[in-house]
Amino acid sequence: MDQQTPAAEHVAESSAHPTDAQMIQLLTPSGERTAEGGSAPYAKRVAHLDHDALRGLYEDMVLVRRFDDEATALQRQGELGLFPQCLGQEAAQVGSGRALAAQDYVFPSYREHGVAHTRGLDLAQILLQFRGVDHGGWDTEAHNFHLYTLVIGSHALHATGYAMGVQRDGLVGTGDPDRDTAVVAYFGDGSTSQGDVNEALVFAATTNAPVVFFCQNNQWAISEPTTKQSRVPLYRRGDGFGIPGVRVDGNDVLASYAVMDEALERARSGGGPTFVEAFTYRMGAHTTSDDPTRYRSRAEEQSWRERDPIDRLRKHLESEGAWDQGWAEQVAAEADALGEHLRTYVRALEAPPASSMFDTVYASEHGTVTAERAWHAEYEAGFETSEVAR
Amino acid sequence: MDQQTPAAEHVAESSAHPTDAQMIQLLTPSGERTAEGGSAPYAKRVAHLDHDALRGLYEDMVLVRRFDDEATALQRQGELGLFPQCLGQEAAQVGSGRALAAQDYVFPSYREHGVAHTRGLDLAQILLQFRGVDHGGWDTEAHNFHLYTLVIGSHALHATGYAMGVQRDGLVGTGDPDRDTAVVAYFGDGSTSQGDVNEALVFAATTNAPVVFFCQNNQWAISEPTTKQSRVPLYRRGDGFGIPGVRVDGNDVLASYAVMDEALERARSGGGPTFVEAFTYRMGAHTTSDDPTRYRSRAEEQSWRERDPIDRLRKHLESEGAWDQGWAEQVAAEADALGEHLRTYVRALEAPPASSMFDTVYASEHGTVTAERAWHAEYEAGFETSEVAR
Amino acid sequence: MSGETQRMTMGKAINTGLRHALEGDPKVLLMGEDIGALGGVFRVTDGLQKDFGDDRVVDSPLAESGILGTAIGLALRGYRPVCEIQFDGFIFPAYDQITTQLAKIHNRSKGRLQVPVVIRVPSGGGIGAVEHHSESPEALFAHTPGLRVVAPSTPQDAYTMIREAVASPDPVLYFEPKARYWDKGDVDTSVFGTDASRASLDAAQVVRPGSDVTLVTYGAAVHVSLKAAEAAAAEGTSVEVVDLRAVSPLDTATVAASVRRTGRCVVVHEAATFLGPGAEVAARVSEECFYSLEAPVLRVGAFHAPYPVSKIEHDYLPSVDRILEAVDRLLSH
Amino acid sequence: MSGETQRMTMGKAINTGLRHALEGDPKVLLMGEDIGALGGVFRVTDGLQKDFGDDRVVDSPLAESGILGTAIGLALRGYRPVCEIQFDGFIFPAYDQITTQLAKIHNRSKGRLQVPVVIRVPSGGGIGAVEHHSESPEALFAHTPGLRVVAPSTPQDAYTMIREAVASPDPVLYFEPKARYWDKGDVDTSVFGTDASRASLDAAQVVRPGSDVTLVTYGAAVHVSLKAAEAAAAEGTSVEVVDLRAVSPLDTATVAASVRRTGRCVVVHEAATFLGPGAEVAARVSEECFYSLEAPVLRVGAFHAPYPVSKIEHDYLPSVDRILEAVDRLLSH
Ligand SMILES: Cc1ncc(C[n+]2csc(CCOP(=O)(O)OP(=O)(O)O)c2C)c(N)n1
Ligand SMILES: Cc1ncc(C[n+]2csc(CCOP(=O)(O)OP(=O)(O)O)c2C)c(N)n1
Ligand SMILES: [Mg+2]
Ligand SMILES: [Mg+2]
Repeated sequence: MDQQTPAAEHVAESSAHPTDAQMIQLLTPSGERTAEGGSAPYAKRVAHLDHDALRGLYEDMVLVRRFDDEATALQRQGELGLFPQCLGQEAAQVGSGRALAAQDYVFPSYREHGVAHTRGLDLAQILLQFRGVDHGGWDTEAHNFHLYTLVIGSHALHATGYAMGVQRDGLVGTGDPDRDTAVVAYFGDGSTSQGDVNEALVFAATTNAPVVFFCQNNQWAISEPTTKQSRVPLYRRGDGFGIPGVRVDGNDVLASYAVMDEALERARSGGGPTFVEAFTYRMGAHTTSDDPTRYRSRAEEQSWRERDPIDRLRKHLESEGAWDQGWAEQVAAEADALGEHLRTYVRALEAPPASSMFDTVYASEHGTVTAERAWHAEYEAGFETSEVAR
Repeated sequence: MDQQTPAAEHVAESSAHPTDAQMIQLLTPSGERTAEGGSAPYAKRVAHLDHDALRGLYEDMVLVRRFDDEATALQRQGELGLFPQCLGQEAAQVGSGRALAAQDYVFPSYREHGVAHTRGLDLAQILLQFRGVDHGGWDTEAHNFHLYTLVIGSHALHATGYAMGVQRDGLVGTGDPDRDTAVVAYFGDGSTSQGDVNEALVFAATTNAPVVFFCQNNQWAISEPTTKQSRVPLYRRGDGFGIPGVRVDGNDVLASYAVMDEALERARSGGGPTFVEAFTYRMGAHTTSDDPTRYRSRAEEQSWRERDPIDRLRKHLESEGAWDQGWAEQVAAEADALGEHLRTYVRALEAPPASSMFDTVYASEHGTVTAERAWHAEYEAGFETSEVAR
Repeated sequence: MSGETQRMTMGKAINTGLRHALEGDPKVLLMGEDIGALGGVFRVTDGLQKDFGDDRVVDSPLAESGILGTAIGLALRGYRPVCEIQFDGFIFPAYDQITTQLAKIHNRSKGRLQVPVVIRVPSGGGIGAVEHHSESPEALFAHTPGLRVVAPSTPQDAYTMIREAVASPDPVLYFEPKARYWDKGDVDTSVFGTDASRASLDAAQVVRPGSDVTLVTYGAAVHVSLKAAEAAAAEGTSVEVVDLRAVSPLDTATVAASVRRTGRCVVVHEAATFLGPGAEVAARVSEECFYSLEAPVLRVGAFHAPYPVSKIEHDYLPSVDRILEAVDRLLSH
Repeated sequence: MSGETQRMTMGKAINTGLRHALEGDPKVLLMGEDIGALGGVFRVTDGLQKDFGDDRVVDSPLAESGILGTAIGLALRGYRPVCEIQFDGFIFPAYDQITTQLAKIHNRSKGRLQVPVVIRVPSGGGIGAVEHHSESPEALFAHTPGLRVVAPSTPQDAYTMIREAVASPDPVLYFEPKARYWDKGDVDTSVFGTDASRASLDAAQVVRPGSDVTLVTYGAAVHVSLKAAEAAAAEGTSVEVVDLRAVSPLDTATVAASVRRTGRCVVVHEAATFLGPGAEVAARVSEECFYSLEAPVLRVGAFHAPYPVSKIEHDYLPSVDRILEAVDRLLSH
């Protein structure tokens, strides 16, 4: 009986590295299909993915990685102020993102470039924020993809509230696959410590909101390992709130797809929230400002390079005979084109006019802003006048 | 395997009323000793409680109830601004409180009069706050009993931090029963929704702090039933944080003692935190300002009167032949004396001088306060002068 | 008096405003602790859950950040949540959501998104309550761009302003002077939607004309200011009282126009004086009316001390005596 | 220069101050996100975990309310926690603990309990950062009684003031002007504990004497104010610069003494002008120097808009040009 579980048992399963068998996995690190034990029921959720579809996932991941590379290079060249890579997390993001329906709505943190790609964003738009010319950068409603939220965990509540709105709109459990709607909050392992994330679990559970909490455990919150945030695996966080949890191999694009597919189905059909832990690894630095050599070993990083999610799918495609050199070259060319696009786009981005800072403080006219805008215009005009005068 | 638990199973066990068998129970509602199933291991923790000790617990509860009654009456008479009764929760509070060692430290919410009594407080001191003459009212260090904290949940973090201090002081796991120290945070069912309570679980689990989270589920947070806060029983909240949970019949003083005793022992010996849910009932209104007829039925209230924790122990004492009329009259007299003391004490409490508001804003001199205090003194003196002048 | 005018308490006026807002727009919903069957601890939402259902009048879990955070999500989905915070002192767990999210999402999205959330906060003191139940934290919100901060002082304004707050595309903190919930006044519900009504979230109002001194105030302090004005009148001093209604934006034009006439100004509020709204009023009036001021702008607010125990709260809050003392000081300058 | 004087950056000065505090009192401990092996994102705690152990330099879970709440508990147990908030914009999840608990426990306990917690906040803008990484929220704390709010502007003050903050029996918010972390200056560590040092949390300092105009400023804005003073000098205007050092308490005596001499005053800070610390300064100076002022007190702060995208942040922040414009306006009054 749960209520007499001794402390020891609770702590036994530590939050450190799980074995492959302790996660839902459909592709082994060497690229073979698998569906052992608890993973078995998930196999049917990827059964419809044919070679074309698998190649599509590969292409997605390659493009996202190129985006990461280019953005990092642009930052090094001084074109961006900062950039957070999703390097290593492509399978978790692309797999889960491709399971979404058009009407589903996503609340990302700040590292979900892979999900953004699956939502049809022109990834260049993500860079407006990191160029320092926009706080957001895209039309959220065109993609059902909310802006990046930098205050850790706060968007988990937005997602839950949004899902409560979906419920009120009558778009849960209608049985119509084009109408039933789920909402997803993406966040990291460190974020699970925030009060807001846990309150989101409270609200989601008690309202049975159609929301999926997709936690990418990339094992680091900047310099802090996951053990600083939890002493049990994060997929169990939902337990005490009445929210089912599942741990998936986040470097396995198929398993990430399947687990998300199940969670979304549960949400859309009225089954309520799910907490997904996608176990993965932040292969790069936290952001371009970070220096991981201060807190983790090269050996650790190296060991994860061997579990690279893109390589894994490539090996699988090869072993399936689905690897086609012509197609691969096409993908590479596409990636090159993306790179070119990003460089051109970013370099052309100009600073907005200074006066733009007053433009959208309020949606309705606000006296203080009106007065300050007027003062600022006069002040700026004064410079022009005095320059003319000279 | 936990990670594939379907949603249904998670929700199955609702947060509504558990059966007696689903709680640790050592005294049945009709006052018989029991120790079935999961309760069995707890029996040994109360084995040393002889008739004298049991009568002591009875006396405690009677005094605490008299305190409630008197304070409520004083409020009705306009002597207090407000009063929150602990009516119905005496067993949970006295049982758990009597398990504490002198060196343990308690962070109460605002309803822990029963615990206060076990910490040796003159209960009259609690009324300073409700009389509007003090924000606190007692010497916390003399009783290892912190002030009441009104901002729901915030003291759960104070307790955890305090416990982290105890660890640093080397007072965990020394094996010396007079030195090993535990810390307890008391809070209600509604409080579990606050981010702070959940963050406290994060900090306590990761630091393995010697803290017990003692949640009195009295089934109501003002007008909201526990189902508004959680869809699974609250004793499970710790699960996803790696903190063992246990549900005890909070109307059973022996079980409350035993469960707390175990949790304290775990904490003091280095076993880390425990989450206790004491299932009980708020037999009175939320506070004297509340009107429960607006949100719950008389029938419900009546059914809980039948589980009255004091009656339960009385029945047990009677069936044990440990009920002694002379002693009972002594207890009644003691309660009367307490009542008299409370009335006299409270009525004699005067408003502090207005200038006292400046006295303890800072521990060191602060210019703004110094200036305002001086202004205020002059202002007050002005009135005296002008009155003299007239 | 129009056919839609009724005499009612301020609490009832807000209740009526919420009722009309719920009737007028199916996207409006109320959220908060104990606002359903109980009707809120002040009964401001009395009867609304019964009439509109528990889907539109929602008893939330006991978590203010959760209430505000989910309200933001609902607003992003097209709803218009009106959140009740049970007491002023319990708004702070939601402070992050209000300050970093609610205030900024419109701006962050370059105007593409709106988050029309209203936060109702029974606030202020004088009711003999325990700690955290009597505070006036409006300055802690008014400093943050993106938020509107208002406080009605009459039943009419309470009605008008809650309607306008719900209709506003911007987030609005609506501070309800709880000590005045039981004050009665005429409420004309037909005013909503007129220009005068729309102005209620932006424009101050001269609520008592006078020529010697201007009292600038809002919310609960309007009442005590009017009493002080009356007492001053008895002693021959003509006091003008300006009810700001909004702390953000601050209608400095109306205030300055008054002070230019009177030459003297006292700001009165229940918030602590130090860095309280009166600091901004005093700074602006001192700047804009530099040549009209016969004496410095004075402020009568609470002291730089936590809200004290209730037995001495009236020494902490602005009182008729303290206001008159300030008026006297100005006149003897 | 004493033997204990060394030239170092402001970041290093704080690091040294923390090191000495850790050495001087075994009850001092540091808490925060990434302050251990990483040394904090600004490396202010660099090397301290290595030297003092992970029990005294603690990497906390990612939860600001948790950090402050447990710090309060530790303080109640006799420890002196120094908490690092990673960036200004991330202090708000801890706002409730700071405002309703930390600020009030001493008062709530009638002085029986002390909670000597220091909160270090790298703050202010000008470093080209993304949203939430450039803010100046000090007014949101200074309004709350029970808190001390300070900001050093030089390496010497950074050292002195962090030592005094840790030694203070009261909670102190210590805002570090992150844009100035790399500024170098002489630091005499022997000053700690002297009267001059003790005054650093309370008393403003004239950091540049002048006779025509007084600039009142603190933190990061001291730098730009000194540059403006220099530029003004080149044009023949003598500008006095007063570094407040503390926003709470505000040393109005030093400011008023200066303004009585110069007759003109501009307040400069990175916080938004509306209800910013300058509002209180302007209100007080206008009141206390009523007969000495030749012109109204002006304020140069950020605008009533969320901190903008970094490409235009220099238009948002006070600049030499904006300060000079204000000085010119005063002189032409
Ligand atoms: C409230 C808040 N506190 C601190 C930060 C600074 N910060 C940015 S990212 C980060 C670590 C996040 O870790 P995790 O949630 O695991 O996400 P990851 O970056 O690994 O994807 C921190 C501490 C922040 N953005 N918000
Ligand atoms: C942060 C905060 N929000 C709201 C309140 C108002 N309030 C006081 S008690 C209470 C209900 C508490 O319920 P529970 O935790 O179950 O404790 P109980 O009163 O039943 O003992 C509420 C909402 C508060 N004190 N603090
Ligand atoms: Mg991470
Ligand atoms: Mg309760």
